[in-house]
Parts: sequence; structure tokens; C-alpha cells
Amino acid sequence: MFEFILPNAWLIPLVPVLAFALIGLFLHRWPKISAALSIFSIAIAFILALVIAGGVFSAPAGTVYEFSTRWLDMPGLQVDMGLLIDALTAVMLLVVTTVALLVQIYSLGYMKGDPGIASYYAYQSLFAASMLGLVIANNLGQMFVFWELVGICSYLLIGFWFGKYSARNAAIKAFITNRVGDFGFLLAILFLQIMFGTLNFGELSDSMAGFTNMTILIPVAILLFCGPIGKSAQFPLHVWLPDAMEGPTPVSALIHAATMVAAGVYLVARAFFIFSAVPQAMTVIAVIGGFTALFAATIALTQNDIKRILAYSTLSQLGYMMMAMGIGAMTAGMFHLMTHAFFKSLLFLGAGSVIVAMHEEQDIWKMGGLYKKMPITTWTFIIGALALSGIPPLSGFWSKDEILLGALASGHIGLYIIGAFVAFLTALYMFRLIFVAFFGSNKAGAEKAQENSAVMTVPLIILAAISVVAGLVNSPLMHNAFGHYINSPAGIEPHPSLIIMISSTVIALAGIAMAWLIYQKQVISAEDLKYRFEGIYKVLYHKYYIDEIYAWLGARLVDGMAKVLYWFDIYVVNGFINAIAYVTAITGEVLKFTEDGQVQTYALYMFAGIVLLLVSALYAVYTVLI
Amino acid sequence: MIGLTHYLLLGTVVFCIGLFGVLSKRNAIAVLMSVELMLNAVNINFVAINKFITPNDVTGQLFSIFVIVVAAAEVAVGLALIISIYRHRKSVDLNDFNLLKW
Amino acid sequence: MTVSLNDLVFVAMALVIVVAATGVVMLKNIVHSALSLILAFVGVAGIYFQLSAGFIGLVQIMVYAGAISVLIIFAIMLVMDKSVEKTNLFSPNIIRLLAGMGLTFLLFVTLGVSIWFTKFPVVPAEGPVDAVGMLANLFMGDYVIAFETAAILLLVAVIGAIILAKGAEDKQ
Amino acid sequence: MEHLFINIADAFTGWLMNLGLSPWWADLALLVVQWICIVTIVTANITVLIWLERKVSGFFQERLGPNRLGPFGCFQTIADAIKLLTKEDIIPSAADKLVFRTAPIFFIIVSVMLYVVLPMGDGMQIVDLDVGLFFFISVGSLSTICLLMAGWGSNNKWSLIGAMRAVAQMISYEVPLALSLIGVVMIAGSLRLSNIVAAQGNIWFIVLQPIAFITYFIAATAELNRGPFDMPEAEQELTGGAYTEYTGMRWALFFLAEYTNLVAVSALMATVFLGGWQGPWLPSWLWIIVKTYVIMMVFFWLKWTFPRIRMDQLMSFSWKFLIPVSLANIFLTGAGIHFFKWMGW
Repeated sequence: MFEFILPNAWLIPLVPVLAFALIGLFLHRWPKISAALSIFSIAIAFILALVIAGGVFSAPAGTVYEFSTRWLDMPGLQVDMGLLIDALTAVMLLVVTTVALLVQIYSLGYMKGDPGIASYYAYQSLFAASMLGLVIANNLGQMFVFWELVGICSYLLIGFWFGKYSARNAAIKAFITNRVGDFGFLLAILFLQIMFGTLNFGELSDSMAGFTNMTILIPVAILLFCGPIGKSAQFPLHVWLPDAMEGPTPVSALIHAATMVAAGVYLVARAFFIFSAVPQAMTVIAVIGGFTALFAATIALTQNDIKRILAYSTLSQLGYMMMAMGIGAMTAGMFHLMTHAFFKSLLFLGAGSVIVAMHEEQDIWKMGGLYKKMPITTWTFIIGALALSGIPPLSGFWSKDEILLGALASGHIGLYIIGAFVAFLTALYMFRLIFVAFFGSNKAGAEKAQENSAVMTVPLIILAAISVVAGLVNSPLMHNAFGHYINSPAGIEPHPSLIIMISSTVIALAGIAMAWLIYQKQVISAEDLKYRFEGIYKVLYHKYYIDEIYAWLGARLVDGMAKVLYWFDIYVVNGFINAIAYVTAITGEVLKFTEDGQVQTYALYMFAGIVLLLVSALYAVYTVLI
Repeated sequence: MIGLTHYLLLGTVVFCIGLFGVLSKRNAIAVLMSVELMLNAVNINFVAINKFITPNDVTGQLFSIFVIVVAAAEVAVGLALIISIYRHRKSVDLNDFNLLKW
Repeated sequence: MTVSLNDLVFVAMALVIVVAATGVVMLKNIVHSALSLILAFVGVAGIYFQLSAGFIGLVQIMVYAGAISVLIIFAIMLVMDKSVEKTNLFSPNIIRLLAGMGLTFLLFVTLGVSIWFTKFPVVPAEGPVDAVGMLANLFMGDYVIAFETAAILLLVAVIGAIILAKGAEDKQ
Repeated sequence: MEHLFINIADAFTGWLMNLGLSPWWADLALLVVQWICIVTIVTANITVLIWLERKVSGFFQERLGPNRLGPFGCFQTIADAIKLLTKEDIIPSAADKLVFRTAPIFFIIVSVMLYVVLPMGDGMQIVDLDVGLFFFISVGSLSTICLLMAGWGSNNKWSLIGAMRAVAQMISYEVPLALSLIGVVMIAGSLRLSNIVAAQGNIWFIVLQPIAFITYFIAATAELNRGPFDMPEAEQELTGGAYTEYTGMRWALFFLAEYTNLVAVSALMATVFLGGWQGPWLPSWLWIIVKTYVIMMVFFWLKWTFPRIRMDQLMSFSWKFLIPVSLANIFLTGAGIHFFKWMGW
């Protein structure tokens, strides 16, 4: 079974893409059949992923299965298409197919009655296919193709309700912001192709070993990191992710929390050998990751929209993962990616459940007391929040712990402090959300809320269960099985430290307690805090005015540039073109007199040409031969 | 002693006379006749070269027959055109036909 | 340098041709031009006979002198509605006339010089016994496509000429 | 008797060579003499022919015809010729003088040139061209021009219309004329008239090519402008067509040329379809004369039997009937030749 599936892992993306084609071409009139087909295809992909994971983890650690075929062959350029299957791939395949399957099932309930269900499932299938293709790619070129494909799917799904102005804008914003990052990524790919003549990960890794010219590798690595910055919404290019919440909530869960945004992290992990060869790049990654984590967590504190809080939380956690990558704790980063995928999608799906129950209400201050109406949603949400906050023994605890441990072990004290503080903030804003939305006093809108159908609750329960146990795979209880397989020679894998475990648990509990005090017991008035720290609050509430800065920059820089270019276009480019046109017209005006409409004149011209040729030929013969 | 050169010179003379006629005559039919002269000059060259350079072959003659065939077709169509134009414009003077002037 | 009868015949024929061709261009009466053209055609046929290309000579007489020139004269008669005396004048465009003259002269000089100074690889031989048979074999053998194309060309030309000369059907 | 004329020619060249001429010049001199003989004999023959035709037409129309001068009026033509020769040569003042004058001369030259290739008997041929038959057709087509010149030069509307009719008719009928002979050429495998005669040693081509014979006969009638195809002259409509303005000797030259053409075409038909000079008992040169006269009698017969047909009928008869029939004949002949070859005959 493994012998067949492993070389044929391309079947995993193929099945959803077939579903996409069938739905898009034939079945779009029958939404139920489309949904069933899509879910069926992702289920098959899930089973195949399970088989592959089984195959990979039953083999000795470090086994890499690579299958490749020549796609383009010309002098100086060989492009391959291929599969690269190792533990990293297997984990990603599992995460993606699991979350995708659950999200698609959940969508049955969430999207009920939407007129665009067929196209929704078509996009979902296409996204699943692209994401899986990205995961199994064995070279950067192929990865880039799927990288762009997931971007397209993200664009389509963010703008799924394209009737909404904000959804359209959000889709365009996401797309354009990603262009900036992808441009750097593409440049890096070209540089690598030129420098090493290959894009294959294995071959690149081999040639990296003997490569000493680090000065040129620094910009390449940083350019390569531009892709993850865009895709994983790291600091300067993070602006699209919160807006991406305009899409359907299951989409946010799948694409903008669990899988696609993690692709950047995955890329860093995949190309870890490049980054780890360049310490400067590693520092950049770590700093950007850490800054993003802190930055987003502080914003999350003040947001009122349930999905936006989760979005900033996602940003923060992605920053966490990046920080882990940057400090060399690759395993920890990947581990956090995996656990985060589960509990964050759980949180999003829970938020979706709330939104459905509240009839499209997303403001947490208009909710309250939902725990009585929606017990399953409430409890699974709390489990997700606890996991996110890092309460043992839930999954988030283990992965976050490892990152903090890695930071400390690699000597990045500053990053450790940031990480710990972010953990505190995380617990604070998550439980702020929970206390306000689920336990606060009943608000008018929450009166009629009631638990959703099993289609939506069962995926929540499953994800909650996974969130609880997923962390154990890398816990001392299971002898760090995850790290054992993922571990790469370049990574730093410290041994767990009890002190850090306890301290981080305490920090998380402190955050929860503070939230409890402020929002549940209201010992400290939230309003008071708001007034006392009004300046900070405003900055945070307006997300550090990043969007405004970008808008200002756009208005000044881009528009100013555009004005210059417009002038250039009108007077220089157009002037040139017009000059050509005038010259042509004047030439025509002059030459038209040769066209006197009389056939003999034309015959005269023709024979003049012939005689001219003859005379010149004769002259040539005369000069050359005589 | 008459050789190939003289035949070719004869062809040249006839061709040039025909060319001058084409370029200088006013009457469309005269132009057509001059074109026939030019074609004849070409045929003289074909046959003469065939006779002097590849005497055991008749390809030159063959091609001159093709030229004659084309000339016949050309004359038929050309004259039909001239008659057609004459019917519309009551003239065969080429100087009157300058509708395509600038 | 001996002058054979053959040379004399050539000179005579050449004179006839050149004079007749000049007549075609120079004569003021287009009918005279046409008759002069016939004379030139017959002279060319004579040149062919002298080049022992009798078949071509006869084709020349039949097609050019017998058919084409008759067609030309016919067309002349169809389109001449005024006095025939001044029907074949030179173009009034003096510049073009001079240019044409200069061009013709230049062409003549160029071609004449190149022909005169070229050494042609002349092969002395009697020529084929059955030239007509060889022509027939070539027509129906190696050049059959060209032959058929010429046939189609003639057919198309005939139909086209009929349609052109007859004029389009009246719109009723 | 058989080799009478050949012997005379040999004697002549022998005499010339005895005088010290080279053989080449002797041959040239013989050629000239032969030419003169042809012109003389043809011209003399015409007088007989004109008399004969008048007698024949009289016979057909149940009258006597010429009967005053000599027995059966046989000197009538000579008297006519003398009258024509002595008539005043009138050239219309508006005529295109040069063209008017030269037209009859060219006509007679062209007509006489036809005899160059005709085999008058066994070995009696001035030039045995390898494209003799083609020569005959080509040179024959030149007579069109002469009629055109005559019609144009007269500057007379009857003449012009007559000339244009003649041209249209002759050009149209030249096509079936040439096409009908192709069948013969295919069977004989040569354009050389002596070969065509030799090919008829066993069987005349009139038997093998009856369609070609009839087609050629009709086309030749039209080509010769003889009734019932004599529209170009059409005395009643065009007052003589192209010849209207001609008088005296010039008119006589046209007449002469027409009859010369008639004899030549008849002789060609005898050569091509009736076995040429071949025949038992009589000398070859006598045989060809007999056959020629037989065909000429048929021409007379036709002229005086059928009424003149209309111009458009004439044209459509050529294009819509004769040409398709001749083409079909060519096809049939080709198929027949292949069939016979396949049968191994």
C-alpha cells in the first residue's frame, strides 16, 4: 500500500482538482451534489494523507521520498515537476486534509441557503488541491506555482460575497499585498536558479553546503523571506489578513488561520537550510516574527469584532512561529504550526457558530451569556482558547513552550521576554473575548441564539479533541516523537525545562485571571482603563494606524509618482509617439504626390527599381571582377 | 558571325522598345501591345539560350510556350478590361484613369 | 570573318523586328501600330525558325499573329469612336516621358554592356531530331502540373474576359 | 509518268550544278523555280475553277451558266480576268492607303505559302517540315489579318462590319479546325504530312476519323468564308463585305486568294483524310488532283445547296457544337488508341 501511494502522492491534489473541474464545468447547477463531491474528494485526500503519514512514520526517521520527472528541458534550464515526501510533508498533508475536511463539513451548515454553494465548494476544492500541491512540491518553482494558486483561491474566497463592497476591497487588498511579497519570492527563485542552476530542495541543500559567498546569499535569503512575509502576513505586509475576515468564516478558519497563512512558515521550514546558512537572515526572521507577535497581540486587546480578534491572534501566533524559525527552533515552529492549525480553526469555527446563531452579529459587546444557549460551542471554544493560551496539557502549551524554550536556549533573551509577554496578552485577549461574549450579561441579540446543528458542532468537537491531544506528540510523554521525525540537522532541539513550563503556565493563568477580573468581575473597570490610557488605546484600536499610513503613503508617494509618470507619459512618451505620427503624416503628405493614380507612373517606379538593381549589380561585377 | 550575343542583344532592343512604349504611350491598347513586345523579347532570349547553351534540350522552348500561353490569357483579360473601362468612361486614354490619385 | 546566309537572314529578320517594334511605339495611328506589331511577331517567328525552333515559330504565328493581334485590332475597332489619325500619341506628361526615355536608355546600356562582355558557355550541337516529341514528353511528363495550370489559367482568363467584356448583368 | 516531275527537278538541279553552282545554291534556285511553278499553276487553275463553279452553280440552279466564249463558255473566266486587269484601280480618298494597298498582296502571299508543305505526289513536296500540318493551320490563320486590313483600310462601314464578321467567324472556327486534326495526328503519331500520308497506306483516315473529317469540313467551309458561311461577304447584306471598295486587279487578287485557299484546303483534306497521293493505276500527282477536285466539288455542292445562316447561329454552332464534338473526338480517339494497343493490334 505504501509502495503504491508514496510515489503516487500527486493523487492527493489531483482528487480535489478533479472535483473542482467537475463542479466548475458540469455540476454547478446542483449545489448539494457539488458539496458532496467536494467533501468526498477531500475525504479521499485525507485517507491518502493518512496512508502517506503512516508510510513516512513507519520508515526510519529522516527518510525522504522524492519522485521527479522532467517537465521542461532546454540548454541551460531544466525544470522538474516532482514530489518530495518526508515527515514535514506528511504533517502538513495531515493538517491540511484534516482541517479542510472538517471545515468543508462544517460549511454545509454555515453556508446553508447561500446561492453560491456550488462555486464555494469548487473554490474550496481548488484551494485544497493547490495547498496540497504546494506541500508536496519538491522544488521552489513548482511551489511558487501552487503558492500563487492558493493566493488566487484566497482572493476568490475572501471576495466570495462579492456583492459586498468591503469584501471586494478586502479581496483586492489581500491579492495586491501578496503581490509585493511574491515579487521578492520570485526574485529569490530567479537568483537561486541563476546561482545554483536548480530549484530542487535536495540539490539546493547539497550545493548550499559548499557555498561560501554569504554576502550574496543574504539578500537572496531576505528576498525569499518576502514570500512568507506576504503569505503569512508578517509585520509590514500583515494588513490584508484582518480584512480577509470578510470572507465566509469557514474560509477564515481554513485558509486564513490553519493552512494558507501557514504556508509561509512551511516555506521557511522547507528552505530552512538556506536561512540557517545566513545568520543575518535568521535574525531578520526572528525579529520580524517576534515583533509581529507582540504587535498583533496588542491590537487584538482592543478589537471588538470576534473574527478580527481571532485574526490578530492568528497574526500574533504566526509571528510566534516565524520567531521560532528565526531562532533556529524549526521543529518548535512546525509543531506550533500544527497545533495552532487545529485550535485556531476550532476557534474560528466556533466564532462562525456564534455568528450564525447571532445572525451575522460579530461584535462581542452585543453578545453575552451564550454559554447557556450554546453549550457545545462555548465549551469547545474555551478548549481552543485554553490551548491557545498555553494551559497544560492542551496542545498549545507544548508547542508554545518549546518556542519559548528555544528562544531561551539559543540565547535570545529579548525574544523570550517578548514571547512570554505575548503569551500573557494572548490569554488576556482570548479570555476577554470569552468572558464578554459567552459569559457576560445577556444582550438583546443573544436572546434568541441557540445551538447549531450537528453538522457544525461535530467538527467543533472533533477539533477540540484534537486540540487537546495534538500537543502530546511532542511532549516528553511521547518521547518527543514529533521532533524525532521532523528534526533536521540544522535545528536546535533543547530538552524540555520544567521551569519554563511552570513559568509560562503561570503567565497564561495570570492573563486569564486578569481578564476575569476586568471583564467578568469588573473589579477593574474596562472603561476606566480605556480613559486612563486613551492614547495607547486609540493607537491600538486603530491598529497602529498602519492602514492609514499605507493610505497616506499611497496618496503621497504613489500618487505623486503617478503624477510624475503621467506628465512623462503625456509629454515624453506621447510626444515621441506623436512625433513619429507627425513625421509619418508629413512624409505621407510629401510622398503622396508620387501616387498620381496613373499606372504608367507606377510601372516607371517599378522599372526604375529594376534598372537600379541591374546597374548596381553591374557596378559590383565591374569593381569586383575587373 | 552571328552568335548568342546577337540574339540576346536583339531581345534587349525589343524589350527596351516595348518598355519605352509601356511608359510613354497614352492609349491603353498601345501599352498592351508594348507589353506583348516585351514578352516576345523574353521569348527570343529563351529560345536563343536554349539553342546555344542547351541544344539537346527543349526546356527553353517549353518555357517560351508557357510565356505565350500566359500572354494570351493576359491579352484576353486585358482587352476585356479595356473594353469594360471604355464602356464606363468612354475613353482608353490612360491619363484619364487617375481615380486612385492622392 | 565570313558572312553566311544564316547571318544575313538574321540581320534581315532583326531589322524587320526592330523597325516593326519601333513602328509599334512611334506610329500615330493605332491601327498601323497594331499591323506593325503583327509584322514584328512574324519577324520573331522567323527568328525562331532560324533558331531551328520551328514549333515555337508556328505557335508564335498562330497565337500572336493569328489570334492575339486580331484580338487587339478587334478591341481597337470596338473602342475607337473618334478619328483614328491621332489615336496613339505619346503621353502629355513630359517629365514621365523623359524619365521613361532615360530609364529605357539606361536599361539598354546596362543590359547591352552585360550581354556584350559576357562569355556564354555555348555548346555547339545540331539539336534534337524530334523537338516536337520532346516538347510533348516534357509537357505531359515533367511539366504536366504547369501544363494543367496553364490550361486552367486559360479557362479562367476566357471566362473572366467574357464576364468583363459582357459587363455585369443588368439589375432588374 | 510517276516520277515525271521529280525527274524534271533532278535534271534542272543537275544542269545548274553543271554550270558550276554549289549544291546549296542549286537547291535554292530549285526552290525559287518551284515557287514560281506553284504560283503559275495555281493561278491558271483558278480560271478553270471559276468556270467550273459557275457551271456547277448553273447546274444546281437549273440554268446554263457561262456558255458564250469557247466550248461551254470555258474561256469566259479568261475574258473576265483580262477585263479586271484593265480596269481602273480606284482607291477611296478616305481609305487608309497603305493598308488598303497591301491587304490583297498579303492575302495572296499567305495563300500561296500554304502550298509549301503540301505533298503533291510521291516525293513531290517543296519542304517536308516536321510540323507541316501545324504550319498549314498557323499560316492559314494569318489570312484573317488580311481580311481585317482590307475591311479597315477601306474606311467603309460595310467593309468594316464584313471584316469584323470575318474575323469573329474565322477565329471561332480556327479552334475546331485545329482540334479536329488532332485526332488524325494522334493516330499518325506525327505532324509531318508525309508521315500522315504514309500512315494511310492501309486505311484512309476518313474511315478512322469520320467525326474529325466532318468537323474539319464544316470548319474549313467557315474558314474559307464560303457558303453557307459567307457572312463576311454577304453581297445582299453588306454589298460585298470587306471587298466592297476593291476594284479591278486588287479585287481579283482577293478572289484569286480565296480560290487558292480553297484548293489548298481541299488538297490538305485529300492528304489528311483521303490517303493523299496514294492510289492505284494513276501517277501520284494525278491522284491528289483527282481527290482535291472531288472535295472541291463537295464544297461547291454545299455552297449552292444550303442557305446562308445567321451570324449568331454561326458563332454558337462553333462554340456550342463543333468544339465540344471535336474535344469528344479527341477523347474518343485517345481511348481507341489505348484500346487497340491493349488488344495488341
